[in-house]
Amino acid sequence: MILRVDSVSRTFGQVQACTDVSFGVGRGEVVALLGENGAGKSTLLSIIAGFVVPDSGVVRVDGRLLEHGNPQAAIRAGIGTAFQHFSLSPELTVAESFALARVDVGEARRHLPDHIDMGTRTGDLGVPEQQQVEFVKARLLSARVMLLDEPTSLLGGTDVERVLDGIQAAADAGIACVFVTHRLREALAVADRIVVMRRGWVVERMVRSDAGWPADTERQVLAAMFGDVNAVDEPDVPRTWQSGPGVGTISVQGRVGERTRDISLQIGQVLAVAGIAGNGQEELIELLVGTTADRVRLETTGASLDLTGHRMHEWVRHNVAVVPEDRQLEGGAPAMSLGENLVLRDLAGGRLSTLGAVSRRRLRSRARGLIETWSIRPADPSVRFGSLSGGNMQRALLARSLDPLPKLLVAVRPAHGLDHRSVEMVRRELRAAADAGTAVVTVEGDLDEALAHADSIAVMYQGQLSAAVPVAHADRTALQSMTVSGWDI
Amino acid sequence: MGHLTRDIAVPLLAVLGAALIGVSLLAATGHDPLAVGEAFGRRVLLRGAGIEESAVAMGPLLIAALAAWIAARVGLWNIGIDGQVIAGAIAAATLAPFLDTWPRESMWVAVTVVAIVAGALWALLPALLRAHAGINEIVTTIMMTYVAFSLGSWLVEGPLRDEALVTPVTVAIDVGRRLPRVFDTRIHLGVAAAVVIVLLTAAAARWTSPGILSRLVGESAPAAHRLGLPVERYVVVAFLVSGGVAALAGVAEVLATRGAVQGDWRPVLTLPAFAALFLARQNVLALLPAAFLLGMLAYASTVLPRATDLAPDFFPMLEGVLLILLAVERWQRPERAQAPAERSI
Amino acid sequence: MNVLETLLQASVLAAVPLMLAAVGEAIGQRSGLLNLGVEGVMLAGALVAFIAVETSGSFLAGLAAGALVGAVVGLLFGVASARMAASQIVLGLGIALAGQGATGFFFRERYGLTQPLLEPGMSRPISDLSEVAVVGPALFGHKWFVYAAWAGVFLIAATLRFTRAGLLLTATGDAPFATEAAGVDVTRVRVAAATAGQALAGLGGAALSIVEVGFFAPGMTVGIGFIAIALAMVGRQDPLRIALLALAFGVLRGLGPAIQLTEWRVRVEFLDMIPYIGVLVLVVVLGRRVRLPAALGVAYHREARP
Amino acid sequence: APAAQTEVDRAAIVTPGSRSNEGWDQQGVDALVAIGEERGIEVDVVENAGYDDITPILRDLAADGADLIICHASGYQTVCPEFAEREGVPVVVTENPEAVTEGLVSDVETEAQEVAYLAGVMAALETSTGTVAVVASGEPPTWNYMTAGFAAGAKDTDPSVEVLYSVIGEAAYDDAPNARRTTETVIAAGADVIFGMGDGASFGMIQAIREHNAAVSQDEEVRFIDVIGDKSDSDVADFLLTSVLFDYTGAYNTFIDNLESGDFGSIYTMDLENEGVWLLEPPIEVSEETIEQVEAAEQAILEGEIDVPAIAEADELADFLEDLPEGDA
Ligand SMILES: Nc1ncnc2c1ncn2[C@@H]1O[C@H](COP(=O)(O)OP(=O)(O)OP(=O)(O)O)[C@@H](O)[C@H]1O
Ligand SMILES: Nc1ncnc2c1ncn2[C@@H]1O[C@H](COP(=O)(O)OP(=O)(O)OP(=O)(O)O)[C@@H](O)[C@H]1O
Ligand SMILES: [Mg+2]
Ligand SMILES: [Mg+2]
Repeated sequence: MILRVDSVSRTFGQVQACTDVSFGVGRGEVVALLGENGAGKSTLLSIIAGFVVPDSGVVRVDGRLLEHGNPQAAIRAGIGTAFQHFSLSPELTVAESFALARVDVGEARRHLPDHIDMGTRTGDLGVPEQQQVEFVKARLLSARVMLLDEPTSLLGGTDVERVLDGIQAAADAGIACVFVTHRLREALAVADRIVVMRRGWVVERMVRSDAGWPADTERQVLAAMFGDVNAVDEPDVPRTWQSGPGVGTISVQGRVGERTRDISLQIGQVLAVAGIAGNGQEELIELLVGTTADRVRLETTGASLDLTGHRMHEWVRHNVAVVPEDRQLEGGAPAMSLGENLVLRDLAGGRLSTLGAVSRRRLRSRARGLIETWSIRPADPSVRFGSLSGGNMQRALLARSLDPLPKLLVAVRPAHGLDHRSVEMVRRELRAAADAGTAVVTVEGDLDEALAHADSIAVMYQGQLSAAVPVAHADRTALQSMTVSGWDI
Repeated sequence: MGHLTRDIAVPLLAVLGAALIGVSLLAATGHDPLAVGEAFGRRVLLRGAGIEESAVAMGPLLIAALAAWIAARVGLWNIGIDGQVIAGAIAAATLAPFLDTWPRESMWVAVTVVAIVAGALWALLPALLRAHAGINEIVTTIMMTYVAFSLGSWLVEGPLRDEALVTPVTVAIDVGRRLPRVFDTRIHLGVAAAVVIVLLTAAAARWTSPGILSRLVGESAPAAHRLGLPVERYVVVAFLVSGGVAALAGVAEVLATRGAVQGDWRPVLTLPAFAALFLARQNVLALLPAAFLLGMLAYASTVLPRATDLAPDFFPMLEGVLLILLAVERWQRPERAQAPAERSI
Repeated sequence: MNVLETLLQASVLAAVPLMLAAVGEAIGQRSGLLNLGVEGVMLAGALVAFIAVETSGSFLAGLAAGALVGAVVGLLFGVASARMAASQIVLGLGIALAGQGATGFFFRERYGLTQPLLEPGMSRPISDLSEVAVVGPALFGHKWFVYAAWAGVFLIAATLRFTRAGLLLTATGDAPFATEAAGVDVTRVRVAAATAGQALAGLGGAALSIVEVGFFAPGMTVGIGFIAIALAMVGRQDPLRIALLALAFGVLRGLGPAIQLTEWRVRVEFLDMIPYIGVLVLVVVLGRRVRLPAALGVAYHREARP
Repeated sequence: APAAQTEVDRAAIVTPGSRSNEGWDQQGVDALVAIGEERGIEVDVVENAGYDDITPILRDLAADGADLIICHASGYQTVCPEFAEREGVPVVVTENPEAVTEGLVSDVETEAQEVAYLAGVMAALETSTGTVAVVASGEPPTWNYMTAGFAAGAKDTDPSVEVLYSVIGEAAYDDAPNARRTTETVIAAGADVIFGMGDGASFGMIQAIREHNAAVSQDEEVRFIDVIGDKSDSDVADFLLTSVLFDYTGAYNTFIDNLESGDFGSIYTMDLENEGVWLLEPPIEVSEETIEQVEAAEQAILEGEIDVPAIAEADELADFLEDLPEGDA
């Protein structure tokens, strides 16, 4: 065994990110580390890479103990890591990024696809390109061990092949590889063994026989990941609803990419904007929430509204709600209490206050009401928002955004990082909001998730937004290819 | 340790630590720490005048610290408080002589309002540059202070000068028309007003919706933006309010303490304001005891040098040591941090 | 020498303390550390350098002492902020206050009521060339330290641009997590940057007391330390840009005395304002281009990112 | 009502700057300390009080039993009378004759322009370049009086002499680096006699001259005329032409006498006649003829034949300097 992890545990607050995790990776072996969101995969890799200090347990490379919490020691021991959120300094060029890590720039060049220019600032690269730079860096830093945390999550087609080939080549060169992915097919393609984690525990280990993986491996892995075989059979919430005709539209006019677009959103429907992160979604969100829009028109059977200029701020505060992707940073103030965070949208929209004055008692009872309805835990409005679990944070943001119902809801990857019961809840609530008369837009990186919760899907690619297709007529493969290589207009 | 215990214990420990360092320095340089301590006790703590003058000294410090707090509320560092104080003082001293015939109460109100506007205007450029061009306010506020010093001097030596006097000073307000004193002490209405303003600010921060939302702007501007809050406007308004509040320290100089602006007057309130702010752990109500403590230190630095043959610089040095200890107090094993990343500048 | 020549020469000399302090501050800023205490560090450097020359008679000893005391303060600042995650702003303001107070206190402790002056002594190695009109004195008529300082700044600029050290600093200030992931110890880089940077600030203080004026007086920096912070930011942490800005600042300040010798009647208060307004104008013109390192002022927590 | 007689056994002085600056602050402190020793009076000194409100200091001094407080800065001209009024403690103010109150406030004025005039005479006679310069650390009245007197003396003696005037900065009393640059500039403009008024900043001027003199031949050396404090036994003596010296002992003694006799509340003007201001005998060699001419001018002033202008205000001073006849240099 080159890499040995023995009884490693780490808790964050009450959450057990890793509990008594042990496994080893031999010379030239590829171990796929699988598990649902929050299972503890990244934490485990970070412990090996020296970024997270375990509460107990040891890591050995070539039999030698690795110092905890020392990334330099890990690198000296021959461990190269590709992080889930990358480890690139946006100010440095691609070449400088390699030079910083003391990696041979010429060799790195050979491993990268041709269209990536070594002189570009990594911050100016597209996110998929950054992911490839991250992978090559990890690969060239790995003398003994290579840790890959979802290195293909943003890639498609030949780029995925290049990464998988790279893993294979590294293994052939005797390097011990740990490969974290949510794409089972990729894991089965390159792994010699599979380790499945759930809630911090290793719950399943599988070895490929000479004949390859047994037929029901996939099913077995999913069962281990989710601990509930039934859930695996039908991961989607059954689509019980009918997409009815819209009862009105909201049109937002403004620039998308180079062109001025008029985006029409149906009240009562869920539109998912699919696409790989970094294709202009940020700009689209700014447009949808009115920050950069030229005009917003609202047409319903009863009323019509036409807004331009500074009245748009009003429109946003009173009629638009956003569930952002980064809950900690964009969702609320981590240092303020849960209760305060729950009433922020009310206050911004002029509710709960009389001429600006607010009653703390009213705030508290309002917060308690939301906590109750949405079963947010802990059910205490005075805890720090930042101390909530990801799922509870998301519940709080949804609670705030959907009560009272906005005219327009923009939710960015609303099910991201949630366990499947929470995912269910999110889908249900989006649906309910639409049914109750809200135009819902989700910005979604995961195509399957988009297909699962939307009425229609549009794709974003390199700043352009495609026409929306009803989910009923959507072709998964066609959409997939649109997200990675665009479409002909 | 609970939050409250910690909020009280930490500043006390820091003060104690600074005092210990002070005592060791005194001993090391051949002074008698006991004699200095005795003089401090007798002149500052036990004399009525000591407490009274400490309270007087607290006034401008409290105002300046509040100005720093307001800017910090939306995530900004107002390092230009001194310039805004000058702006307020000059505005007050310009207007007051023209209102000679007004009842004094109306004169106070008019002068205060105009001075607040002047202080806010002095903060306007840094505020706009920060909000709309993303330019760091530390650079601009520092520069604005130097410009205020020069411009103020010119006004006092030139157009505003009291021709009857040889020394450059603006026309003084009669003692009878200054702010009245509280219970025949030297503590004037301005000090009481400063305390009230701090209480009002604390109330506004807790019981008004802009007060609560401004905290969101400071803690997490992207989140505020996502809620449709006009973040830039919050930043600009808070900075203007900060400048306007700072100007009140200048108003006190003109309406209470001296009755005029002296040509060579250079307020040095910015650094002590931040000392108070951090001593109070950025809690607005805690600014009251923090400013009072620093007021005592300021008073001590004026009377103890003579009594103890210490260089007056000894006391600002202690204040600096206190700040350093307060900074280091926030020590935590970085690799185990649970707190969110510190707010960026 | 005529007035213009003197003005230029004096400006070049006056720029040296400011330039050294600002370049030093910029090194720290590049690594992500914002030290608002430069004023205090400069005063400490000025006092200690003065004492060293006054006792030993050696300018070299004075310069070394000034740099050393700056390095010590920088080391403490670096350890406290990078290792112990103390708030940089609070620390910096504390250092500014403590530095001002401590130098006044210790100067009085040591010299009582006297004001000793240093002998003019430092050599002017190439002053033979200063016969050249107009720019001669400004270019050639200086004490050797002025050339050493400029050479140092060029050396630092080259180091930052062409060596790994520069890459480390930029990466650390921009993305500390990424830097650690590349095998670099961010804490060590920051502590080193703070130490080296504040050593330069201390040296700047020394230049002020022993090279430029030849004595120490409490508060003699009259705000140069704060200007240095501004120039480091406006000069985008680039030593050469900062050096030019410092020079421009020196010329603008030197203009005051010269303009007063002309027929123009300009109040001295307005002359005093020129350099500060100059910086403000520059800031407005540069606008968003005054880019600061992304991690400037932010304590780095290893676990917070991945 | 006539003021009560007060036995003075404790007196205090408050100065804005450092008592070691060999200038304004030190001169006041030294005078009171000397009187204290001579008359057996306890003396309290508060230095570096700055220009903030000094009332707390005054109260502390009063609480310790000060019978007289000298507010040694024209910047204290409003605070001190108000304090005296309120607390009944006699004070001495500077340059504020309006404030004089029987039994409570006396005022000390310095007519230093007369002695500065003599310094101007000497400068005009001693310059070999035909250019002399005034370098000031600010434009307070005390400095302005002397600038005008100096310029008048120089011009009356030799109209062809050029008088340069340069201010380091407003309130730049401690800005030594800038003082040094300013001095270098006027030297470059040809001045070889420099009349410097600067308190702490004076040392910057002195260092500029020292360095200049070290680099040039003897006949190109620049000489310095200092003000207020006597630096003739220091390093400066090598090139110190003369000084306009202030001596507060006469004034302070008079005030103490007044207080003890119940006559407090007057104006004391330090001038040539009462030797409150006087010209230092040149520490360096100066020609007989110069000495004679200076003495003649002194006589003329004392007899009222020469009327030295008294100009306090900066703009007036600028007008005055502009109206002087053109120099030749
Ligand atoms: N620095 C941290 N502070 C607090 N909690 C953390 C921290 N890092 C991870 N956690 C928590 O530890 C648990 C495991 O997280 P981890 O990132 O290892 O999951 P993962 O398996 O990589 O999930 P994903 O598939 O979503 O990447 C989660 O509940 C997460 O919220
Ligand atoms: N930054 C933090 N500071 C303090 N406590 C934290 C922090 N992060 C997590 N916790 C604690 O850990 C608990 C679980 O957090 P985590 O996000 O890992 O939960 P989770 O198991 O992923 O839940 P969910 O499924 O709802 O996302 C929280 O309730 C909180 O008490
Ligand atoms: Mg992960
Ligand atoms: Mg979670």
